[in-house]
Amino acid sequence: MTSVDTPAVSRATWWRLLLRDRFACVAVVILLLVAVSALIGPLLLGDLAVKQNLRAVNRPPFSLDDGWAFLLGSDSLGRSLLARLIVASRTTLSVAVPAVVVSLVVGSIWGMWAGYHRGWRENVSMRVADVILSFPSLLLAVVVLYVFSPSAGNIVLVLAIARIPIYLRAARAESAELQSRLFVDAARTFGTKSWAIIARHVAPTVLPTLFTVATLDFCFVMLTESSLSFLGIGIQPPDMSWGLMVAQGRQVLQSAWWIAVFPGLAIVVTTVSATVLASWARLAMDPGQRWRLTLPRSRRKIKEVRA
Amino acid sequence: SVANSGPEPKASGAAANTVRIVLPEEPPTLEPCDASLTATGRVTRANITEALTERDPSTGQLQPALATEWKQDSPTEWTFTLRKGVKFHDGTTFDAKAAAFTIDRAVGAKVDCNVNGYVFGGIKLTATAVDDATLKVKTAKPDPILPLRLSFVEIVPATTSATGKVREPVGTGPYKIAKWDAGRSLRLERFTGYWGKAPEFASAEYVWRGEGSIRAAMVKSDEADLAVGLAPEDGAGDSAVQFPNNETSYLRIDAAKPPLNDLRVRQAINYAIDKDGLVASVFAGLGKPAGQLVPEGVTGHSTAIQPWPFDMAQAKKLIAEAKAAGVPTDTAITIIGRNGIYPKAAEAMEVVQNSLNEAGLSVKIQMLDVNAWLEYLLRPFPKDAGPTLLQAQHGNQAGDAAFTMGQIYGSKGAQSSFGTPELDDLISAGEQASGEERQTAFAKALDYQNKDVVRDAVMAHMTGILALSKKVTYKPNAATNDEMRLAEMHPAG
Amino acid sequence: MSESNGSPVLEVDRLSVDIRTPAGTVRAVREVSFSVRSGETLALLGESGCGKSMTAQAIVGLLDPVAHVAGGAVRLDGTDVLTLSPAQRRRLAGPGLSIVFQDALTALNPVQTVGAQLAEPFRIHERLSRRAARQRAVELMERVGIPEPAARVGAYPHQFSGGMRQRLLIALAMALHPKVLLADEPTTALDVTVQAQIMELLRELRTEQQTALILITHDLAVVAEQADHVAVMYAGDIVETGRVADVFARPRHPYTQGLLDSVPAEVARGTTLKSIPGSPPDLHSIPSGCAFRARCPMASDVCAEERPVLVEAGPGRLSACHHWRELTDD
Amino acid sequence: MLTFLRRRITSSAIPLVVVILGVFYLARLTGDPSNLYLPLSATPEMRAEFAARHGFDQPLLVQFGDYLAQVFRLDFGESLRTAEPAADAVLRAFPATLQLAGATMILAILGAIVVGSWAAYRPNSLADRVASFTSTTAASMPDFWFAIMGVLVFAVALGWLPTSGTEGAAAWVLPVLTLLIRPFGVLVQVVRGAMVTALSAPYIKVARSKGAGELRVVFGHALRNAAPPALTVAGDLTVGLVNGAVVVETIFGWPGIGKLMITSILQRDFAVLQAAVLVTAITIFALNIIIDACYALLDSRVRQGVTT
Amino acid sequence: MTEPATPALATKESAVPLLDVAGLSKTFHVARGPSGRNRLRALDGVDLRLERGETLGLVGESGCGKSTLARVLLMLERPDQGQVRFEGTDPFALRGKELLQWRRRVQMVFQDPFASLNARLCAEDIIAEPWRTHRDLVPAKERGKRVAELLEMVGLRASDVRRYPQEFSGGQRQRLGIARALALEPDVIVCDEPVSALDLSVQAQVLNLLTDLQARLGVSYVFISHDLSVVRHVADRVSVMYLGRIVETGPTKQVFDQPRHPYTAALMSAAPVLDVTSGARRDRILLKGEVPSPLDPPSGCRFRTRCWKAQDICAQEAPPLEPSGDEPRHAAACHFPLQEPATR
Ligand SMILES: Nc1ncnc2c1ncn2[C@@H]1O[C@H](COP(=O)(O)OP(=O)(O)OP(=O)(O)O)[C@@H](O)[C@H]1O
Ligand SMILES: Nc1ncnc2c1ncn2[C@@H]1O[C@H](COP(=O)(O)OP(=O)(O)OP(=O)(O)O)[C@@H](O)[C@H]1O
Ligand SMILES: [Mg+2]
Ligand SMILES: [Mg+2]
Repeated sequence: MTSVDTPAVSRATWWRLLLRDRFACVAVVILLLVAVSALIGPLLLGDLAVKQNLRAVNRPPFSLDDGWAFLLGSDSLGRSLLARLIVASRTTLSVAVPAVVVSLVVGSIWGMWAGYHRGWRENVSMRVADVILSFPSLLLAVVVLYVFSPSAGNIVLVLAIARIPIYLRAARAESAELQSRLFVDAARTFGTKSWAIIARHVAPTVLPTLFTVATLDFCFVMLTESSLSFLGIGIQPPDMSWGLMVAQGRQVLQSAWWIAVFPGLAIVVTTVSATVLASWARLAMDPGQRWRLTLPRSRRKIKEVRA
Repeated sequence: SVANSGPEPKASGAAANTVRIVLPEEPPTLEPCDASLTATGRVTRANITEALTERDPSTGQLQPALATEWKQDSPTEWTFTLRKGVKFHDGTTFDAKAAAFTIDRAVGAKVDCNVNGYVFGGIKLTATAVDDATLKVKTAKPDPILPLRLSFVEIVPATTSATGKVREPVGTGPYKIAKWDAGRSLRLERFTGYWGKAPEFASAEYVWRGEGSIRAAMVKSDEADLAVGLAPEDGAGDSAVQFPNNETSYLRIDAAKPPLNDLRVRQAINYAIDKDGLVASVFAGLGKPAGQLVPEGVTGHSTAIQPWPFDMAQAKKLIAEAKAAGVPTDTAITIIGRNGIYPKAAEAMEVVQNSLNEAGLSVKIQMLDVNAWLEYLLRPFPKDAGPTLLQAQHGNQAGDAAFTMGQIYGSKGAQSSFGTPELDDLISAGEQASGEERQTAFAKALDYQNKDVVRDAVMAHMTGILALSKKVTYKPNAATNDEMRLAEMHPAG
Repeated sequence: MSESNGSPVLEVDRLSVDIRTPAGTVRAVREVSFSVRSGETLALLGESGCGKSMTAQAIVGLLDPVAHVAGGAVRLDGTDVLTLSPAQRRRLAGPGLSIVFQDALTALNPVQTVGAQLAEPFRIHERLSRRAARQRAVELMERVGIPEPAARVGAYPHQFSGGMRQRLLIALAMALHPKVLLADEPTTALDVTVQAQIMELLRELRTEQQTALILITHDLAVVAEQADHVAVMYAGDIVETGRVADVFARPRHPYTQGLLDSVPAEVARGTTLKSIPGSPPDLHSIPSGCAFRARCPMASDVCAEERPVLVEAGPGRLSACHHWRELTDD
Repeated sequence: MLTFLRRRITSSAIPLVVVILGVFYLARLTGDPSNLYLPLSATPEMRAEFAARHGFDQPLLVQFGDYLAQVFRLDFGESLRTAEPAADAVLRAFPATLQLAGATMILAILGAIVVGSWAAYRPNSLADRVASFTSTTAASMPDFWFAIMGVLVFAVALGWLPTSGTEGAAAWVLPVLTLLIRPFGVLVQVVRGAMVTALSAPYIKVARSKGAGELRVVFGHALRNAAPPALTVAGDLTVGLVNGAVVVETIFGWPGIGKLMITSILQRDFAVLQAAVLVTAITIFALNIIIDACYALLDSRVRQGVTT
Repeated sequence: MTEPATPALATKESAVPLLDVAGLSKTFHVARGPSGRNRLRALDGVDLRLERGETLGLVGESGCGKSTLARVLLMLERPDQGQVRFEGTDPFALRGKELLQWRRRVQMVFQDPFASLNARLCAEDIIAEPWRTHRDLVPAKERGKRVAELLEMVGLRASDVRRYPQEFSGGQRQRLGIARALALEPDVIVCDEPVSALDLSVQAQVLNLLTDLQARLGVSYVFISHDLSVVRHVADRVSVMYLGRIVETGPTKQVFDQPRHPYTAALMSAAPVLDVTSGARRDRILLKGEVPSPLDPPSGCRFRTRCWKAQDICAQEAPPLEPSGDEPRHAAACHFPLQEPATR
């Protein structure tokens, strides 16, 4: 927008910081892979993923006897696990990402607002959070099933509402502390509106912690989503999600471990990648810590010996 | 396993004399008049309490229990002669008053007795004690199978609350409740004053675990002697024992709504389902493809009915014909499934969906939890539901088709969404008949249903699995799910 | 102002400090050397940003992780502290080398009572009991003029005004009677009356405990009153050293000269103050030769070619200027 | 401090009523329980009788009024499912949950403090990588894997631990471990983040300038400053556990509140559900008050703000 | 529309002072201290006037309430009593556009250069921050250039725009704060210790800059400092504070040369002087006693506990701030004002 709005570190520098960090690079590659499979997976493999073969059920993984599609084995209806994994990524992400993002965005904005203004706004917000927290979220889910139609939007809604207090409370606590800082006072003297102060001064400090929590929430939401399926408001077969695959595979964990383990692994790997990226971003976005990412490896060793 | 450090109860002598059973769920209550509920009945029935009569699950014959004999005085009147010298666990004597009290309590509406609806379903009856050992029971309408129905009424002493349910009942059974540590375990002990043969185990300890694989693991690690309600995948290994569990899985076709109101479509559905494939893959070979809801050994079973053959070509042809005749075969049909109704319930429905779509229908699945599913199972049905196929399972505990036909196929039946007057007539004829006649009448009704109504697609008679440790011998039978007699368990060797 | 003889207690020998920045490593302190004797005060003067705080932090070994010592030696009583193991250094921190940080307002832990923080050196080094250490803390607070110390040991830092916090930090640094005390602008947050008290306190410490004091300040008046020697820094280099009276009376480096000229004292309201034109060089691109030459009125060709080194410029004085002789003339 | 407590407790009263009202109302939206409690072939009359007996035929508001009146008399109604007083069921299950949650959180917090601080000590170092990676991997694993694999390995194959149950200390190991991994992983990340900030604060340098050892610096100085965000998150994680750990309770046969709540929702056992929610809500409210008090204990600035 | 901050505009209504503060009081609630009280009177009936183009020096002991006064002037704290009038209007009553306009015209340099800069913003973002609210002040295209100008004005380099506060030294940070306050081209700047961490040369540059702005644009300053020589150089008038009250106010020269209040005299004499030649130390008025706790201030005259002239009346009556000599603008709040120049 303006020269002031351009990032303090140019895009090239971000790339350099990212490339310096091997773990973060791997994480980015994995997340991109997942995103790509969510985007085009269902187009390419949609049919393969639902094609049953009752004569070839529970084929173990890592064998090419049945073709590459069965590299990760087949499930209890003889469908290609690999294809299902890829196709399921779309549903999984289209539920988990909005749910986490909605709860993160709503919770953190609300929390920062409440903490910034203190007073009754803070009190009311915290009590609302208490109410949501003490409310059994499953009940909410069941009610949604009964009163509204079970749709992806409603699933996201239920999951998001249940998670909002987590972010609300954390954001409120930090924001309440930050609003008394001198640099916030300084911003006030320019006539900066409270929302702008929240966006400029409060959010950058508060968000890293929340991002950390949010990335770990991913797996939580993915798994919770599957439990809604059992009440009839989650993903319904023949649609598939990783959570649902894990949950169904749970029954056969002992006889055909791969049916539950691969989707579970997909969840773990995605979540861990997101966390790795989040902790990289935490360092990269904090000017006080960013230099740590610029250390070449050898240098770091020397420093450690000395310290 | 030598190194096991699991909870080893008390002295090893006592341990050896206790049978440890792990159930899928805690009995919500031990109330005898709820004994028709699986979770309650399998602990209570024939262990803590007993009924006047009992049905032999292998032969289907009715045997004397607390009643030694009975006779029908008139179509609506029965006389029971009761066993003498029977004592309740609290020391009171069992007599006709207790029996009459129990029957009143069960059919009176003060206590929401599950038995009341389950076996009597609105039939009015009065019981009177003639003397200590004689009981007279009158029914409002003729009821040829009253003694069978009474095998579900577990006798309690007259001191039992007539207005509320009791969690820990007193009965006449071979075991009495020693300690119910709610939430954790339930311990039964041999009742020394039992009238019959003393059972071999001095006590029984029930615990409950929701996860099948844990139940199986408990038997393997010698924390339990017997685990019930297992699925093939639970990993019971050598200790697994299979038994036909009296249940039959089927799809109820909502024949009132298009396109399912067309007979050809319903027939096509039956042709399209590959029952053998289903049993072989999804049910892991456990179960037997079936053509009717009533299994062998139940009065009314028709030997004429064979499972529908898997014939996709025929199914496609029928659908095409129906379509040509203007039946809206593209209308979306919903399979209403219930999670956990039997192992791999969702997968089974996916197989069905796959086949039906291939046959030319348009089918989607909705898997529900029990209560939501019940809305579809029972009247009044949800108004705005389109054409549905309901995933269901039926078990006839009583061994008489009367317990199946009316409620499932009768046009007013609680679970019936469709019926025909002809079928209704055939069913009521069966209900009135007795003896050999009853068998033929019900079989005729079933044949008719299968040929001309095709209200459902029966899939398979199911097989149950339990795990049994080497320390205990027990032969499960068709009734095991609902009635697990401790007296039939014996220490091995 | 005790004049002690003998060898210096602290010798800084060609100390260099590098900082890692996104644009590469820069040298913030360049081969700085100086020394102090027990009971003496050395004032470190210089343009803001010239590396005074860095030098001080490098001496006590508490640089931010972005910065590290790139060379040189810091000898306390003859031993190079930079080569010591971390544990050995820790033993010196407090009784040997002690520092008052510039950033006084945030240097106290907000969640601990000041009593606990003041008592900590005693608990660590003298292994005193909680009670005894607390007693010593009270004494310390009393020494730096905190009213009602016994009642306030249990208070938290935010309950003290800026000036009081500064005094607490000085108390902390003095707690174990260090051999060398580095004070980084210890009185900037204080009003003159308190400043006078603090200076008095530091003076006592010096005379009683023979502590050597390295005082970083911008206040030439304070330097004049307190210090024996002065070292003037510019862009990471020491450009002039000597006795305070000599340096102030006859500076032998144009930068020192410029500083002295900028004193606002007695100048009438409204007049323009004299200041050195231009600004110090960027650390990323320190020019060859003399770093000051761009702003120097006396700069000549030689200044651009040769980096001036400290040379004897009179008795007990050093100057890093090619033209120091020209300055003595006027 | 006392005024603070008093104010917090009174201000929690309204939300509490909101929770009960909400649960009461929503529960009744989930459908008619008679299907579940009457036999499949029950007649319409039986259903009507059932509804009348339990008051389900009344207008919702009347039902709620009656319920509140009952609650004031400390009568929480009777379970439809088990026919025992709802309060009994809840008070039996709740201690089990609390014990489990307590043990888990104590271990998770202690572990996270150690591992998180270790990771934060040198951000981006190998130690940091290893700690973060393992803890997040563990935390994102589906919990029943962990549980079932734990049973198969430690109970069935090795025989070191019982598969399930509540008897003896050994029975706690697997449930606590299973519950632990997620809070532990989350907390490690949060502690690490907060510690990175705290360790770069100026007072840390001052502490080092006193000759404080690294342990003292990390645990004596930085930790308390890093505690508030960790405390908030730990509080929410505890709330999650107090609300019940269904998977663990189901798998290990732990008679806790989570399973009770789920069962009563699925079984439309309203009285038990309401009593359970009431008890957990009160606990959660109390927990939040305790957490706020902890903030105040940790940081005198909060304490001061509270009294203004 | 932005009104250009021209001297013409500023002098239009010179009957009304630019800033007029009367009877300002501010109480903080704090945790109960040793004295058992929890109300801290940081300001107690402060009167202040600031004319256009004038510099008012504010000196006083640490903790006497200078920063609090500054914060009230900037509307960061709401006073319990008293009024603030800016060109005759109460800024606390302003809303919306008018408030924004007022905010642009009054700026502050904060005392603590470490805490008043957000460590997550680089120098450019910090200085340009005010323009993100006052969008029409500097066109977006020119902001980069203007930031560079401001940086150079305060003696930093234009190449420092991408550096973060923690990469600057203490003095450099202080200059960032000054540059930020200048960004809005305000009419009034409240400077709270703006040059304490600067070396003399840079300090001279900054002071010259401030004087220059005043001469060119008619900017007015409230200048808070411990450094009396600086105050003496920049201020037209000086007010001396003690424990939340103004004890003396008057033209700089008079207050410095002929202090009337004993506290002022003590303050003046405590200042170190740069007297390189003699090296001798002056006699100082040494204040006896300890600074009273603001939680429990003495009755009557606040200074009486440490005053060598105190008598009974000082404990009973608080002396009003009124002129005592021939110069009507030189007022002191003392029952026994000093007449002759303080001892040297
Ligand atoms: N993290 C950093 N990255 C880049 N440069 C830095 C960093 N920290 C400090 N510097 C630079 O190092 C130089 C020396 O800083 P130092 O704090 O030692 O100055 P100083 O002499 O103490 O100044 P002052 O009197 O203003 O406190 C300064 O120019 C500063 O800009
Ligand atoms: N937010 C606050 N809460 C409680 N007390 C405060 C607060 N702000 C300031 N005070 C107290 O008010 C008094 C005046 O503080 P102020 O910061 O105005 O002093 P000052 O004159 O600026 O001192 P210094 O020269 O040290 O900066 C002090 O005693 C201080 O402790
Ligand atoms: Mg410095
Ligand atoms: Mg101040």
